[in-house]
Amino acid sequence: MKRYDLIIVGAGPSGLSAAIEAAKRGLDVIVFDENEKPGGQLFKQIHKFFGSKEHRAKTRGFVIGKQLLDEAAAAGVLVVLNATVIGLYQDKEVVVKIKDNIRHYKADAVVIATGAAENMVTFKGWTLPGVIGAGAAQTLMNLHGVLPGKKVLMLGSGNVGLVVSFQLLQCGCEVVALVDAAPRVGGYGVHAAKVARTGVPFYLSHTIVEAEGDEWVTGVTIAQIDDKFNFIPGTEKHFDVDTICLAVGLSPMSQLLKMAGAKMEDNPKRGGQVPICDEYGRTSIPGVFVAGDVSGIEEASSAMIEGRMAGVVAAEYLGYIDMESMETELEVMEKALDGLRQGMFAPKNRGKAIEKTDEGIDISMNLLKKGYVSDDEIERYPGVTHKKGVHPVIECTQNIPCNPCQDACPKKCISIGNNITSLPIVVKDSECINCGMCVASCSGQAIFLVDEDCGDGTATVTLPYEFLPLPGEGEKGIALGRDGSEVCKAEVVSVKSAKAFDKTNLLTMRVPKEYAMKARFFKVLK
Amino acid sequence: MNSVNDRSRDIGPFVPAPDDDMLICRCEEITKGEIRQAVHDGMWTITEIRRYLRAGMGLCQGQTCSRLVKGIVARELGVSPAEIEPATSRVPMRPIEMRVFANEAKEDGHYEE
Amino acid sequence: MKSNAEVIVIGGGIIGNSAAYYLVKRGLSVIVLEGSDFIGNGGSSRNGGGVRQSGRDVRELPLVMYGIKNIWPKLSEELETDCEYHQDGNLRLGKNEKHKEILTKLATNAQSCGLDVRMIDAKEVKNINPYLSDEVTCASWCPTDGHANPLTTTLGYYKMARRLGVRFISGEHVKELRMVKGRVRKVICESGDIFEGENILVAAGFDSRAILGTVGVDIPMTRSLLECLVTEAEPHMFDQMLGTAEADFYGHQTKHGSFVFGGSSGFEGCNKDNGTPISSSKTAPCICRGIMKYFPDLADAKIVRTWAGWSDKCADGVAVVGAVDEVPGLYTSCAMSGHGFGIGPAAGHQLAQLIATGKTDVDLGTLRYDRFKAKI
Amino acid sequence: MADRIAEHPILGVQEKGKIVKFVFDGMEIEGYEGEPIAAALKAADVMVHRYTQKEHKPRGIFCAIGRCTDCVMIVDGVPNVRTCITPLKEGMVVKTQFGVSEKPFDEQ
Repeated sequence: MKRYDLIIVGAGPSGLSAAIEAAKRGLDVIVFDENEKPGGQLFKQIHKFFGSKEHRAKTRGFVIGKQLLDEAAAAGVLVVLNATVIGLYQDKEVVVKIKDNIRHYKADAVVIATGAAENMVTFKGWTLPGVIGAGAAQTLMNLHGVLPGKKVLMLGSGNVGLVVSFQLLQCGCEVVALVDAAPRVGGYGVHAAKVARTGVPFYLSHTIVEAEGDEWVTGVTIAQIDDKFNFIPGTEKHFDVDTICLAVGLSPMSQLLKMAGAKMEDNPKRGGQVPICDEYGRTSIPGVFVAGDVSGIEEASSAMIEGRMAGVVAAEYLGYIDMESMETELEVMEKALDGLRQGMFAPKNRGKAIEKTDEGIDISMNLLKKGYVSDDEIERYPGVTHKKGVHPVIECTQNIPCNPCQDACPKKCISIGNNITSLPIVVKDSECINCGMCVASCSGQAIFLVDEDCGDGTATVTLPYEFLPLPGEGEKGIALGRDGSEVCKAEVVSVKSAKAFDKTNLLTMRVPKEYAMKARFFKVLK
Repeated sequence: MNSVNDRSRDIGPFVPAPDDDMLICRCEEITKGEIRQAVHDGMWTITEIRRYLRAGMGLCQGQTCSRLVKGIVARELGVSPAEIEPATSRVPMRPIEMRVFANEAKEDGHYEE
Repeated sequence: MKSNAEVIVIGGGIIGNSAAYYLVKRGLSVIVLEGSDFIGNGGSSRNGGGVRQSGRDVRELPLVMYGIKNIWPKLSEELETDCEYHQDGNLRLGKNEKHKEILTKLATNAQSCGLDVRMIDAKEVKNINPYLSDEVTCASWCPTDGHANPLTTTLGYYKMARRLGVRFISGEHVKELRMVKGRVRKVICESGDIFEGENILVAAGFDSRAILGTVGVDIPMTRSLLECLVTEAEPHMFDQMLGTAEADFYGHQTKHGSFVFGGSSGFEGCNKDNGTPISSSKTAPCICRGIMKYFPDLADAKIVRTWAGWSDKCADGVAVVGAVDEVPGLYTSCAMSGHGFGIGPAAGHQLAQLIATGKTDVDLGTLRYDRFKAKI
Repeated sequence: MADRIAEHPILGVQEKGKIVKFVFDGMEIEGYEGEPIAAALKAADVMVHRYTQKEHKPRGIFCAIGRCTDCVMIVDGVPNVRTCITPLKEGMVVKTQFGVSEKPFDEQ
């Protein structure tokens, strides 16, 4: 039977990362993935990642996917696609379906990096065509270039629901509402804000009563729910939609481990049924390791570090590196992982209602309930300052692990400090040169360049713009507020696209100066 | 003894609910009401529910409904979903044509052949 | 917690559950102890669903024929559960002269017990089942055989027994039986729980050997890992139960439309045990090759699940059912040898009658626990 | 093919295979070679892939990654083909699946 040092199941962020680290240390590594394309969910993630440099922050998911593939190839990793691992048998025998064959492989070590599967929720009509998973929407639009629908209602305000809503808007779909049964937005505030400012209404403490239609979805009714999840009569709202998108969480896809006899546990903090493992992914079966979402739902950035750790641990297990160098390397990786696991959205804070930032500032209640920071709340955050001339306005209001903005500014106008989750501040007396790098580098699209008074009664606002078609210079439109409502007329001053901006166009619009701190999106007149 | 082993524990009578006709297992078209009734008939584990009703035994092998079924069973038994053991994972992880399953490549064969 | 009953049944499979059901119907109090966490988790839920008489050793025939005549036809109604019982005959297939010889001998023996079974040629086989390949040259045909759903049947007995007041405890692994004043009485479990019964029925598959051993009774059996698989639902093709002369392939199409097939790779007797009856990597592909030889049309059908179960294989391949005379109060039904499902309800029924009345409708003498004698 | 994304603000113009013709329930439809059958159907506004065995209810794309098996259809005579992960080929014959059959229920 063909034997490898290391067989990895899953060529997503964690699997590829494990493969790269193991191969670099001399292991003979093969990666199997059931999909036609490698990279797992990375190739569906078109937004810029959070984190810091070591986490590949401000790089878009699909680009990270390509980088990992290149690194894997360079390290001599064999990635086999369309290869479904159908079973993990005793004695680390991996049985794989490849094309029209079944193949048996033996491994001295195995890393299971199979990722997660979407959770589902039931409501009347949930089986109708047109009710789809958020992953399905991503797959259709970002992999296959097909619109998932024209009018879409999104259920779920976690990062997946928010990110996918934005992606739907980017490919031209109308998102009629973002709905969540929870009383608060579950995902990053900045993800919510960039959706809300385009005019998508948020309905928290609401859920779907019924998907309507005989053959497929033609509409949907939502209603408010009380704290016992019962519908409140009279609060029903109807929307005409052709698509209902479900983004209600993920569960680890850990079946292979259960099959292999690994000790499992049901751990709600990790998202469901997971193998019992240590912090480096060692399961109860010697030589079988896990990394990524299969051992606990987190972000792709964490999955990559977990993968690297598993690769290093496997290398030590098979004697390619000694214990000492393993520990040294793990220490560095652990620090990087720890950096990502800080802030309001850290795994340890899951389920907690956080009222104040680390700096002691009240969290915006509007952000949590409606998806945007209201005009009267925004002034209390340290990134929001006022001065003459063009200056950055950083509407970053929650402690999340992310700091590309502080490196982006060539003039060091923005500072986060050593604590990656601190709120960014505008450095006093710093000089903004209106280069726009901060606007383009903010993964949360939360930085604006504002000239509050151009001297002629107008102000200019520069905002990140990732939609097509790009408005032209002089084009007239409507400025929308943070809440997506129309606040005033606006005219495009310029649209800058540069390679360094990585597809984030910088749209500068002119508005009456009283709207300088209100206008945050440019709506093209149809 | 764990909370599901004594099958004579009183879990109260089966009370019909308005959403009993809600489809839970999409593949085998099993409703919430059928699952709840099965619990009252003594099927207290996911394994028994599967064997008795076929919920989670269809083409997708419970990938879509297992979490939902678990929640319903736990609620009916008045225990936490974490106490309900998920069903056994079985080969193959995805449906596979018989002619392919039958077609074992030569043992030393490389995947590129 | 009440831990005394007139009958303690060890084993929550088809035999334990059916015995419990028929006992409680007769008014006896019953506690069933199941070693695993799931009711019906052994061979009862892991077999191919055959309910057949043909192909059996003549010693089992009276009991199984009794069941097919008296129990199976009305079982779904009685258990308020769709047992999916089909009485559409059993084809036991042969491909060569050696097979024909085996089949003919089995058929002749069965005929002597009054069973309607006969040898048929390739043409007649095709008439009955046109999907079979040309490799099949002969078969034995028993029109009163059939198949059922082992999962719902086993759980159906459980459901009804529980409804009538039988106490079921799963996850209760029996460690030891203990005599009290010359009669078996106590059941001591690994958990420390102790149950007492005036009668004790051991129907715990292969584990019965160790349990019976604690009161000095040994039934010579080994165990082997038998495997089955199931396809996705397919359009309806046929209703018969199928088997082969060498008993290396069996199966049927279920009501659901899926095909359930079992088969062997030749390693059944020496598979490793890692604590769960997980399937082996060799067997399912081998079963698939076997199916395709008999049913070329099924090549595109997709396999959705495979599973394995330990069978309790008796030294002479014949079940042990009845009272253990030398230990008053002790009864057993084990060593079913891989064909216990079809005969299970009858075994449970007759044991219940035996425990309650001391008599049986069927003479169980040929299935005694002490029939094993040295060769020379 | 009105429901295609011509140019994406981030992904640009996506590379596709050549245009091929296939038949859906007797109707000729165009799609790109190699893309999932389901994507080609979706782009052509086909929503219903099958009707269920028990309740005869319509189903279509749900997970789009080969897990849920809701999108199965009869492809070139073979039932239960997961269209979301089966690449489109020239001349494929794709049919709505009724239960496990290509025949509508009243003809079964």
